[in-house]
Amino acid sequence: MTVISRSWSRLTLPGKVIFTVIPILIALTAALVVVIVVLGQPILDALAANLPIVRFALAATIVLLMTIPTAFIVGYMELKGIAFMNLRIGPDRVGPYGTLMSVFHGLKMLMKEDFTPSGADPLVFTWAPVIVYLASVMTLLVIPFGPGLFGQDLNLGLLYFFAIGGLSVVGMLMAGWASFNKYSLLGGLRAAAQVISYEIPLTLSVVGLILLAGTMSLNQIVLNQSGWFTDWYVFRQPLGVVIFFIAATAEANRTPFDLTEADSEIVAGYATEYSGMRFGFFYFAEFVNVFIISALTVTLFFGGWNAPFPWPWPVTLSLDPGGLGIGLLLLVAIVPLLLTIVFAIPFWIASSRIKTWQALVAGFVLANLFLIGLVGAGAYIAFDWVAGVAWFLLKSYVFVFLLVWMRGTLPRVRVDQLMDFAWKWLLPASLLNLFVTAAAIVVVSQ
Amino acid sequence: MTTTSAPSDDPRIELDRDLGVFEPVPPYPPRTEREAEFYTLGDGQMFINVGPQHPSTHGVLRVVLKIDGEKVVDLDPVLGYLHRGVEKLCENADYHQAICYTDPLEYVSSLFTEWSPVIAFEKLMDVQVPRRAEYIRVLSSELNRIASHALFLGWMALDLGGLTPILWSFIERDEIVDMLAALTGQRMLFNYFRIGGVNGDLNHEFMSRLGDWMSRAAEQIEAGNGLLNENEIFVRRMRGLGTIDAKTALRMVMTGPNLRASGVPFDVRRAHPYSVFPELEFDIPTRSEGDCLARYLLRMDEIKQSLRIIDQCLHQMPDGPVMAKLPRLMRPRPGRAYAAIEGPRGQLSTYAISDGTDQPFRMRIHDPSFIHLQSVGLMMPGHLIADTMAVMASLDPIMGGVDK
Amino acid sequence: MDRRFKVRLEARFGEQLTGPIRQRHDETEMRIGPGDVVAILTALHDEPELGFEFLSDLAGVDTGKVMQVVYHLWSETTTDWLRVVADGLSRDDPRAPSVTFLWKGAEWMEREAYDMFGITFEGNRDLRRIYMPPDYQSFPLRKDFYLADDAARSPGGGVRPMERSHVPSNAPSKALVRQIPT
Amino acid sequence: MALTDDAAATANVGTGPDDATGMSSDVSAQPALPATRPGDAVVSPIVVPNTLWQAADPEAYDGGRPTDITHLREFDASGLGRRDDARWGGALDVIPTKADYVLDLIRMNSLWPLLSGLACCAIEMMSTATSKNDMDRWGMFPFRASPRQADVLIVAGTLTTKMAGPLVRLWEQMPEPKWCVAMGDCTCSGGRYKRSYSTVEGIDRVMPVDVYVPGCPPRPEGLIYGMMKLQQLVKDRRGHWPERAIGPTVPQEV
Repeated sequence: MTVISRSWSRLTLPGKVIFTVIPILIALTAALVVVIVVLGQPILDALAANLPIVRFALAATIVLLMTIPTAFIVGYMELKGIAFMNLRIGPDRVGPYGTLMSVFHGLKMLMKEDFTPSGADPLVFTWAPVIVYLASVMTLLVIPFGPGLFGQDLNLGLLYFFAIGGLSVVGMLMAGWASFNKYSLLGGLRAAAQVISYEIPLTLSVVGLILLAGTMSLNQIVLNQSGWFTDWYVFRQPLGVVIFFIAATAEANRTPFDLTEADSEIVAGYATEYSGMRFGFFYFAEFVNVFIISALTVTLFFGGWNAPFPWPWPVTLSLDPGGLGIGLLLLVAIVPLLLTIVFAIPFWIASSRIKTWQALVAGFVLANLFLIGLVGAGAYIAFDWVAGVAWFLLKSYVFVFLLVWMRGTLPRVRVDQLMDFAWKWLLPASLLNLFVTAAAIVVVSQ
Repeated sequence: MTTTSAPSDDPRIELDRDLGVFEPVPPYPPRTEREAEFYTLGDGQMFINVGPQHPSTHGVLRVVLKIDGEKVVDLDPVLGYLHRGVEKLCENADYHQAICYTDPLEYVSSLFTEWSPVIAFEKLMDVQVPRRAEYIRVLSSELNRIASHALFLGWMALDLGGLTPILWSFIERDEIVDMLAALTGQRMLFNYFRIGGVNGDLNHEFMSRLGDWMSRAAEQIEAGNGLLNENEIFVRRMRGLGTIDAKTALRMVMTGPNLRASGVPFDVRRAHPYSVFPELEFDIPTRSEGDCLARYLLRMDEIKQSLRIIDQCLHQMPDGPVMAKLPRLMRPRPGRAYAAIEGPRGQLSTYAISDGTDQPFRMRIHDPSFIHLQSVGLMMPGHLIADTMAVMASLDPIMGGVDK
Repeated sequence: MDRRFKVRLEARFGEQLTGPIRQRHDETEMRIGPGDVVAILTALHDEPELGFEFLSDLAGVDTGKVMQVVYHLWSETTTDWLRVVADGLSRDDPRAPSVTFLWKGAEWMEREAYDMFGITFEGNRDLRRIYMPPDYQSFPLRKDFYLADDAARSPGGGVRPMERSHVPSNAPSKALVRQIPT
Repeated sequence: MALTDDAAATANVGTGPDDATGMSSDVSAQPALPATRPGDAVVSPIVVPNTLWQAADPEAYDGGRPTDITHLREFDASGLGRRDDARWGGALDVIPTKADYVLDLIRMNSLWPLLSGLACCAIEMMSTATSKNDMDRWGMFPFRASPRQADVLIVAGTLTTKMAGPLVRLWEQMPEPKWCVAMGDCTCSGGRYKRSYSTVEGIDRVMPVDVYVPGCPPRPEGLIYGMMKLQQLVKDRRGHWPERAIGPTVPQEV
């Protein structure tokens, strides 16, 4: 007993946490196993009965989890891309080529002291980052990542997107008001003015596209653009793309429209008083926003998950592993060895200075690469959702890089210039775009 | 003077007074009419305290803004957060040490802050400086001027939200500063100018670095400007901002680029020549607009002129000693001397009084940053908060020089 | 130095000068009483044949007996710096007229002189301490203000630094002070 | 050049009744100035006490302890350097110590400095972050403008008595865990302004310092070396932040 108490007293804080959490987890797992074993069938029936709910819950969970690696990847792209534009090296000590840098930043913020300044409104102060983050995450639900891969195919998906995306300004305003700090207040008010005034050109710029597509379901819009890349809406809505991208950049508070966290003017904007993970929410939400506006641009104008050209020679791969029977076992057991040896032989006979084990290691690596490539190609051909996701992510990260490029290059606009640009240029341009599209549709239909 | 709750404008005491938020109103009744006028709020107005630790104030300047929404109604700079008592220290050190104390004023262009006291002391002692030393002074100080202007470019862009230009201009600055370190032995606070000459002659490393850099300096600087000069956002933000006309500039006793940007061709190198500048040929670029863009472009023109001067120095450099014969312990006979030079920010001058001992009796250092900073209050009202930073950056103050 | 300029100055301000006009190197110095500052500087600034439109420096000086305010002016009409010394301000209550009506930029220089020497400039509408905090009591650049460690903490109490390097640092300071001929 | 060559200028200097440089009313002869005699200064030095700002902690600003105590002696007396948090027997020790170690690894690899420069050294601090010697490689780059999000306070430049209050306030606004790096001679010991009437002789009189980087100013490589020392410190201290007192808390072996 005394041993345990002494050990407990000597545990550090993380140690205490871990030692309290682990037994609870074990107990919960055991209980879960028991439950499943005892009444597994009824649960399965219940789940099968209402599949859409299960599907939605699953999708929501996956999307929520998916935002974290997305934020890390975008953050790393930003660190490294801006570093290269500054003729710097950028992070290269943490992980291979500094790939773990943004992860460490995030985890570090998780571990920092998180406090509420005296005079702040604790409730609002605490919930503001959550709202900002959720507003970003929930918009991901309607974005189709691949054929059949979407949280929910609302037939008002686009409207839902703008409505939820507009929620983030509420969070910023709450943060600015609750921080009890003048810089934060200014930042929140700027955010409100900016986001609300850019909502209008943002929404108007896609109305023409809605007229063309005849639907507001993002999945349907993507399906309309299938085929060759000439079918993408970017070629029918060139003006709309420009307006949409600019307005979306302003929506996400990215340079040159990052007035809400302008370092050199209002210290960190609405996030001035935030520390620890509550600031981390803002920090991630920005990166998630970058990915989201890229993804939406791709979805609306650049064919979503469609390949730019249909696969020229259609291959149908019918995988029936069960047909091989015992042969499958032999295949799994033998093929790796065989491949390893096959790839090792050239090294082995190439030079006598290469020892056998070295040749075998090289062969093993090459064999694995070969297998991975094989499986990937097979998956690309066999399952169209793999191809879709691949194309979708590729296009999206191209636009993410575009945003990083803008951040590295452009200075910041002033508040009045921001407003002038929204109301004097973007709004008329989007209206013009709308009228021209409508007229064209009328002319063509007659 | 008791240590308990002495009234002061120290933010921490303000902090304790009311929870959390910092109201920059001083806790004592106003002492001057200007203070009384400033610290009374109209309706819809509020104070916002910028600094003393703010990313955009170059150093530890504190500016109290009286704003109406985003619009700046009035502002009141509060100085002294970097006041190091240089003049008093100079009066308590002998003449060589005094030069060392003046180094960290204007720490991005230290050679100039050394130069004016050195000339003043040489006047006190009637020292004849070798011509080679004068040429070396001009050469190294013009290099320093280019480094200072390069930093100005970067800060200008940084305060407007551009990330990249400052890093590019720091590349220039590092090259120049490294070659100066090869010459003087220090990277920033080169204590290089001595009474009667310079500390050391040109060495090979410096010359090779200089030649290497001169061969590609022009297009490097052009590349740096290219980021901003054609940038629509940058130009739109700078044009017509913080305009000040020639007469007002003279009333505000502004000097240097900020005065020349208003159209007054006053340059100490020509108006009151010192050193070997009469023998060198260079233009004095002036602009008539007097706004931030003019100040920015004018400094870019000055960089070209400095390159011209460096080129001439390298060609006309005479041989000979770089240091006059002087006693180690200097006791100039009583007298007064005044020396002014043209720094990167304007006229830097020193007024030295000798009482016959080996320490200056009084040493007054006049710094242009200090003068220019007070004209922000003249330019700002009516502009936005974001413009405050742009205007301050365009005046290019160095807090070390402002606070001495 | 510009001899003719000296003659011009004597012809123009002859009766107001409190001392001879001195010239050295490229400087011309005239001494006036604090009462004449406004008249003389206005004349120097406005009259076209003088035309000193540029105030180069404004400095306060504490000579140990009296206070001075020293103006340095520049003009195209001469090749010299003109130094106008407003002399004879009492050290107990130094008062001088402000020149902010001519050069508004002199405001902060006067504030600095007030902060460092306690010279009160009548007419300056913002005469606050500029460097030291508002509750600071003494005026650092006065001659009776010693640096905190002057002579008190340093081994060779108050010895000029140059001589200090020649004496053993472990010598008692009293003996040192006696060695110095006063 | 500024010095005129003509002989007439220097001929009548300092001679004759109308002495061109006579300091008759400007600077009196030496005996007439008792105030400026150094000998009197020994008798009655005027020491200006600092009443400009107050410490949240009465112990701070030399409130509690004599100033001449050396930091390491005080540090040994506190016993912080000798406590062993690292290894202890038993089977359970693996998880906590390793978890702690991992947390410290993460902390030491993502140190965000506060964008705070006081004086000359700030330029070198910026130069450390820029292209030539790139602090971003160790994850120290994103200079946070708000102290709430910063990990390291790099005090770069002379600390004056007027600035000390705001600086301490910045330090208190930073969330734990936080570290302080004193960059430059002025922040380590007062440097060339030690004698001045308005400077603080070393910032360890007002706030705890983890790493001292001497130099006037230190080269960027010096600052990078100091930051690496700080990383080593973070890794070795095993995260016992609250025990820090005024004065440096650097273990001797670091």
